[in-house]
Amino acid sequence: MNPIKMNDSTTNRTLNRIITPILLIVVVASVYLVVVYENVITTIAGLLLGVGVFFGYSRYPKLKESVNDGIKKDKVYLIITGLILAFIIPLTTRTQPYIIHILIIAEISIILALGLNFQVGSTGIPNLGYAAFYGVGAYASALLSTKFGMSFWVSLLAAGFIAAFFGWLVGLPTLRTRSYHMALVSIAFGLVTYIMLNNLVFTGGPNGIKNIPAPEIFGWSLFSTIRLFGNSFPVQINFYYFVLLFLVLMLAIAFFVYNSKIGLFWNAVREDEIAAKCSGINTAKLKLLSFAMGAFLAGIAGSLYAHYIGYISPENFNFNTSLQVLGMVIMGGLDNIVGVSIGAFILSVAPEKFRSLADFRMLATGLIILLMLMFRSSGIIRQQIREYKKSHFRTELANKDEGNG
Amino acid sequence: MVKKILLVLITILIVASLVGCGPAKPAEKQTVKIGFIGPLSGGNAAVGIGAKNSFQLKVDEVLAAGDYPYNIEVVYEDDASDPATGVAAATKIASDPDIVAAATHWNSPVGLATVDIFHKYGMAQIFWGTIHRDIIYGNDYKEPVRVIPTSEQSMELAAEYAKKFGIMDWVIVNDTTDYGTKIRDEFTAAIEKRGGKILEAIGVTVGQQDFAAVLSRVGELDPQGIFYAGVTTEAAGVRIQSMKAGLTDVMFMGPPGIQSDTFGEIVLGDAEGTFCSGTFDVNSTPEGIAFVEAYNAKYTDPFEQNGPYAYDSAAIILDALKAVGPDKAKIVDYILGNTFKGVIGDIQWDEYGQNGVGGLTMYVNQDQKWVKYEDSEYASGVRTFPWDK
Amino acid sequence: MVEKILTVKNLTMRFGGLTAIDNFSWDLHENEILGIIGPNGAGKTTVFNVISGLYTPTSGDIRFKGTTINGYPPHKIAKMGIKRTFQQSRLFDNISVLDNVLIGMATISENIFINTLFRRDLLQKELASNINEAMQLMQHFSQVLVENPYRRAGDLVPGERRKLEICRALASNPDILLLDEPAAGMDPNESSELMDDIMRVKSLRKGIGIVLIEHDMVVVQKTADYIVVLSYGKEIARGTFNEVSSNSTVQEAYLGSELENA
Amino acid sequence: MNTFFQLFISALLVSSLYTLVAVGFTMYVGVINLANFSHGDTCVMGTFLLMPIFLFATKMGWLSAGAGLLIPVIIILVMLLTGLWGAGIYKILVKPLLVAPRLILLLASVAAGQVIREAIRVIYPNGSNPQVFPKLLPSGILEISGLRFGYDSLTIIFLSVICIISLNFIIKRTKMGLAMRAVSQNSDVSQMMGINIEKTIITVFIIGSALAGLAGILNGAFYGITKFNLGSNLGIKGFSAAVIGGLGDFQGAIVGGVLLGFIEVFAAAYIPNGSQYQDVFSFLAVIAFLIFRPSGILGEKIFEKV
Repeated sequence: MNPIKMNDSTTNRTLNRIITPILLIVVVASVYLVVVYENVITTIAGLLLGVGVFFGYSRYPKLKESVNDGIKKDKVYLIITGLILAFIIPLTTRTQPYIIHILIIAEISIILALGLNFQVGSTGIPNLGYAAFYGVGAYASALLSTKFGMSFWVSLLAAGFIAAFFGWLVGLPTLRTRSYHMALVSIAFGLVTYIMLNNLVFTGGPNGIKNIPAPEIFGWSLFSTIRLFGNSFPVQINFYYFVLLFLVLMLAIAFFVYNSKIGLFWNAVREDEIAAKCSGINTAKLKLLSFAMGAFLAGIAGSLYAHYIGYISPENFNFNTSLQVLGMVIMGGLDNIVGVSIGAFILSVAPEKFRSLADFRMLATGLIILLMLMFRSSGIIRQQIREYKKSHFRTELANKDEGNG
Repeated sequence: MVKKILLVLITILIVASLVGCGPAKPAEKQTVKIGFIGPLSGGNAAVGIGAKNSFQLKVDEVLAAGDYPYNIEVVYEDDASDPATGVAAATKIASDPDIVAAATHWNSPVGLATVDIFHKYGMAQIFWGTIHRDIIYGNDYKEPVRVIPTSEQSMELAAEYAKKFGIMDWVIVNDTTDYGTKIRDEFTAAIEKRGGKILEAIGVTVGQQDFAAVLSRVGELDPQGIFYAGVTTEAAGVRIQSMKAGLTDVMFMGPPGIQSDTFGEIVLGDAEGTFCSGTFDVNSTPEGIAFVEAYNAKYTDPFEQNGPYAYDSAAIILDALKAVGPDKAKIVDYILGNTFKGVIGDIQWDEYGQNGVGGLTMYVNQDQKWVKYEDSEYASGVRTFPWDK
Repeated sequence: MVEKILTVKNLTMRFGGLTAIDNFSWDLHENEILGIIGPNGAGKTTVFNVISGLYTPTSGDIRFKGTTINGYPPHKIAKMGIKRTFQQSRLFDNISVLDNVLIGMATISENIFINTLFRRDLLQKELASNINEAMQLMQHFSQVLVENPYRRAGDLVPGERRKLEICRALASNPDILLLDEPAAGMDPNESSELMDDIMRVKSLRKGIGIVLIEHDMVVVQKTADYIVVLSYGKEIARGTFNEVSSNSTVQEAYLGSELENA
Repeated sequence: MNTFFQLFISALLVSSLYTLVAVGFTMYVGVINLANFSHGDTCVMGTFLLMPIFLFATKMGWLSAGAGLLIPVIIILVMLLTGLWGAGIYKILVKPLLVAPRLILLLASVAAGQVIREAIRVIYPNGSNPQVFPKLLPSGILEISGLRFGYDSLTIIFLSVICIISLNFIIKRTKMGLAMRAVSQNSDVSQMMGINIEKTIITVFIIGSALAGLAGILNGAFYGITKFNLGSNLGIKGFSAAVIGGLGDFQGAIVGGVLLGFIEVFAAAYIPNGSQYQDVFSFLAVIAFLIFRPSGILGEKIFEKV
C-alpha cells in the first residue's frame, strides 16, 4: 500500500549491518593518512584510499545501496562520530601546531565554500568574485577592532552583515542580466574590491592591517596557552575549537536553509527562472537573498581568518582565491552540503601536503575544475533528491484509502 | 541494538588507538635542523631559489670544513609570495621543536604576517629579503633581525646621487604594491631632506601596460628626473614609453626592484644611462668574488640580488648555533647580542635588529647591463648623460 | 449570473516595429474553457506571456477580478491566482516530481527566514500538509507520479511531464489556468487522456477558468466552450467551435499558413 | 591641445586592441550564446606561440634576409595557429558541454582560461616572469608640426582597422557571413534552411581566436613584453567592451572597444590619481551599463524567448 517504493534489499543484510562502521574506519583512516602524517606517501595513500572507496561506491550499485541505506539509518550516529572525531583529531596532534593550523584553514574554507554554494550550487548564479566578500568581511572586522576598539563579537557580526550588504549590492545586476553578464559583474566587483583595498589609505594599502587582536571570551584571550594535566596545548587548538563552533553553526544553517522552502525555491530559480516566476516565486528577492547569505558566510569566514592570523593584506583576497573556493564547490558537488565540505577540506589540505609542487597549485585547481565540469559536473557527491520524513506521507495514505473506498 | 553498540565501540577503539600511537618522531642528537622560507614557486621563484641555493651553499661550506659540532639539516618551505601560504610555512617551521632558527621571506606582506608567529614560538628569524621598515621597527620583538638594508637606506643613497648630479625636481611613478608605495614615501622624504622637490607622485598598477596618460602628465610637469618606484616589468614599460613621448633628456632612476638584467633586455638601447639604486655589489670585495665563484661552480640558477644576504643569514645562524648550542632562546639572544662578518661586510644590529651596513651600490645601465656607477664609462667621462649639456 | 474573472481589453503588444498582438479583447468567465486558436506566429503565446506578466503590454488593459494587473511582475500575478503551463514544458528538471508540485504550491510566508532558523516545527507542520495536498493532487492525474514522488522530473516521459506541469500549476488553487498547447507532440491516445485531464481540472477546482491555446482541433472541439481565432495578432473570428470552423476567414487563414509552411 | 592629441592616439591604440578581442566575444555570444572566458588567454597563446617561431627564424638567419616579408608571414602563421586553437576549444570543450546547463559551460571556460595561463607559466622556460617580446613593428617617430606619432602605434591602428573592415565584408557580403548572421538570429530555423551550423560556429571560433591572437601579438610587440597572465586582463576588458557595445552585435564591439579605451586613457590622464584607479573606472562603466542598459549601446532590448 505504501506509495513510495522502499529499497528493502534483504540480500545485503550482513553488509548493511557492518557498512557504517566500515565507512567510518575508511573515513578516519583516510583523514588521518592525509592530514596528520607529514609524508607525501601517506598523503597519496590516504587520497587513493578515499578515491578507491569512492569509485567502488559508484561502480557497484549494491555497495552503493548499502552505503546509502547505512548513512540514512545511522545518520545520528555518523554525525555524533563526526563531531567526536573533529574534537579528537587536534588533541592527537597537539605537538604539531602546523597540522592544527591546516585544519583551522580547512574549517574556514568549508564555511567559505558553503557560502559560495548558495549562489553557484543552489541558485545557479556564477560568482567569480567571491573572495571580495571574504575580503570585505576580513577588513571590516579588522578595521572595527583595530581602529575603533570594538570587541571581537561586535566586529564579527558587523563583518557578516557588511559583507551581506555588499552581497546584496552585487546581486542587484543579476536581476536584469544573464549568466555571463553576472560572471563579468562578479569578476569586476572582485577586481574593484581588490584595487580599492590596495589603494585606499584607511585599509592600510598593500601592507594591509596588522596586530588584529585575538578574540576574547569573557576576557580570556584565545592567544593564551591552556595547560591541563601537565600538558600545554598550542594556541592553535583554542582557535580550532572556536572555529569549529562556527563551522557547526554554519553547517546547521546551511542544512536548514537547504531543507527549507528557501533552498527549494533557489533550486527552482536555478532550474528555470521563468517557470519559477510563473509559479509565484519572487526570483529577484531569492537571488538577492542567495547573494546576501553567501556573502554573510564569507564575511564570517573573513573575520575568523583575520582574527586568527592577526594580519591581512589584499593579496589574501584576489581572483585566485575566488577560483580556489569555486574549485572546492565544484569538486565537492554543486548544491550538496556534505560534498562541498569534502571538496573544501581536500582542496585546502592538499596544497599544504604537496608544498613542493606549489608551482602547480593554480594549474591543478584549474584542471580539477575543468575536468570535473567536463566529466563529472555533479562533483564528488551529486546533488540529492530531497526526501521527506515518512511521517509526512501518513495522512496522505489515510486520505487516499478513504478516497479509494 | 547490537549494531549501535558495535558502532560506538569501534569508534572508541579507533579514536583510542590513534590517541595512543600518534606519529613517532625520530630524534637524532647529532643533527640540528634550521629553516629557510622564501618564494620557491610563483612569479618570484627565481629570487627565492637563488637565495635558497646561497643559503645551502653556506651550510655545505661550513659542514665541509669538518669541525662543525653538529650535523645540519635545512628545512625549506615555500611562501609563494603569498601571506596565507607564508603563515602556514612559518607555523610549520616555527612550531617544529627540532628547528632552532630560520631565515625568511622576500615579500614584505609575508614578512609582516609571519613576524608574530616566530615571536610566539621564540624562534630567531633572520630576514634576507624583505625591505619594509615595520617588520623590524613596528614591534619590540627580539626574534627578528634583518641583514638586508631597508628601503629607507636605499633611498637615502638614491637621493644622495640625485643631489650629486644636481637633479632636484622629480616626478615619481610608483606601482601600488607595498613595495612601490614604500619606496615612493621614502624617496620623497630623502629628496626633500636634501632640498629637492617631488612635483607629483603618480600611481600605476602592476600589470598595467599603457602609460601614455601618466607620461603625458609627467610631460606637463617637466621634471628633471623620473623615479620609478616598483619593479622591472613596469619600469621597462615606463622607460620605453617615456622615450617615445619625448622625455629624452630626463634622468631615470629606480630602486633595487629594477636591478635585474631583464630591464636592459626589454628596454634595449633606451636603457642606456638609467640609474638603479641597488643592493650590494658582490664583485666589490674579495669575499664577494669568492662567493660568486663558489656559487657558480655549484649552481646554474643565478643567485639574484638576495643571494649574498641569504648566504650571510646562514652564516649567522650557524655561528650562533655553534656558540650556544641548539637552544632557541639562547640563539635569539646570541644573534642580537653579537656582530658578524659576512660577504656583505660587518653585520651590526641597531637596537631593533636592523643591520646598519647596507653594502648599497648605485648602478648605471651601460650597454644593457647594470654597472656600478663608479666603474662605469659615465663616471670616467667616456660617455655623457643627455642632461649634461 | 456567471462572473467574469478575467477581462482583456484592447490589448496591444509591439516588439520594436513588429506588432504581435493588435487590439485584442475577450473575457473569461468562471467555469469556462476559452480556446485561442490561430496559425503559427499568430501571437497566441504572446497573449499568455502578457497575461502572466512576462511582457508588459504596449497598451490595453488586463483585469483580473476587477484589478488591473498589466505591468505586475509575473510572480505577483501567479500568486494572485493566474497560473500557466508552457508550450515546451518547463519543469524543474533536476529536482523531484514532488518538489515540483511543492514549488507550484508554496509561497514564501513573511517570516520564512526566522522560521527556517528558529521555528522549524511550524515549517514541518506546513510541509506535512503541503506534501499531503500535493500527493492528493497528483493522485487525480497520474498513478506514475504518485508512485514516484522522488523521481527526477527530467526523467519523466513527455506525457507525464505534461501532467506534472498541470499539477504544478494547479497546486496553488488558481482561479485561472493558462494552458499553452498542452497536446503538442501527443498521439491521439495521449491527447484523449489530456482532454480527460482538462475536464478533470474543471471538475476538481470549482469555478476555475481555463484558457487553452491549441493546434489540435479535436482537443479544442471537445473541451473549449468558446473560441477566439487570432491571425497575425488580430482577432478574425469568435464563437463556438462550429461557428468558427465554418467561418471562411478562418479557413483562409489556416490554409494560407499551411501553404506557407509547406 | 598637443597633449590631448597624443592621448587621443594612445586611446585609439588601446581601443584597437580591445576591439580585436571584443569582436570574438561578441561573435561567440551571437552564435552559441556563450561568453568564452578563455578568450583572453588565447591572445597570450598567440604571443607564446610567436616567440619560439620567431627565435627559430632568427636562428636560421631567415630574418636578416627578408625581415619585411617574413614578419607578416610569421604573424599570419600564428594567427592561423590560434584560429585552430579556437576551433579546438570549441570541439573539445564547448561542444560537448552545449547540452549541459549554461552555468557549467561558463565555469568550464573560466577554468580553461586558468589552465591555459598556468600551463604557459609552468611549461614555458622561466614562464612566471615577463618575457621579452620581439620588436615586430616599425620603430621611429613621425613628427608633424610638433605632434609625435609612433610608427608602431600607427601600424597597430591601421592593422586593426583593416581587420575590422575585412571582417565586416565577410559578415555582410559573403555566404559564410550570411550563415553567421542567420545562426545568430535563430539556429533552429537556420538549420531548417540548410545552413551547416557546426561549420558556421567553427568558422566563428577560428576568426575570433585568430583576431585574439593578433591582438596578443600587437600588444606584445608594442609594449615589448608578454607575460603568462596578461590574458586575464585583456579578456575581461575585451568582454567588457563587447557588453558595453551590445553583445551579439559586431559593430557594438567596435563602439564598446573604442569607448572603453577612451574611458581608460582619459580617466587616467584627467582625473587626479586616475591611473591607479583606471580599471575601477572601466569596470564601474560596465556595471553601470549592466544595471541601466543591459543590452548595451547598440543592442536592442532583449525579450526572453518563452
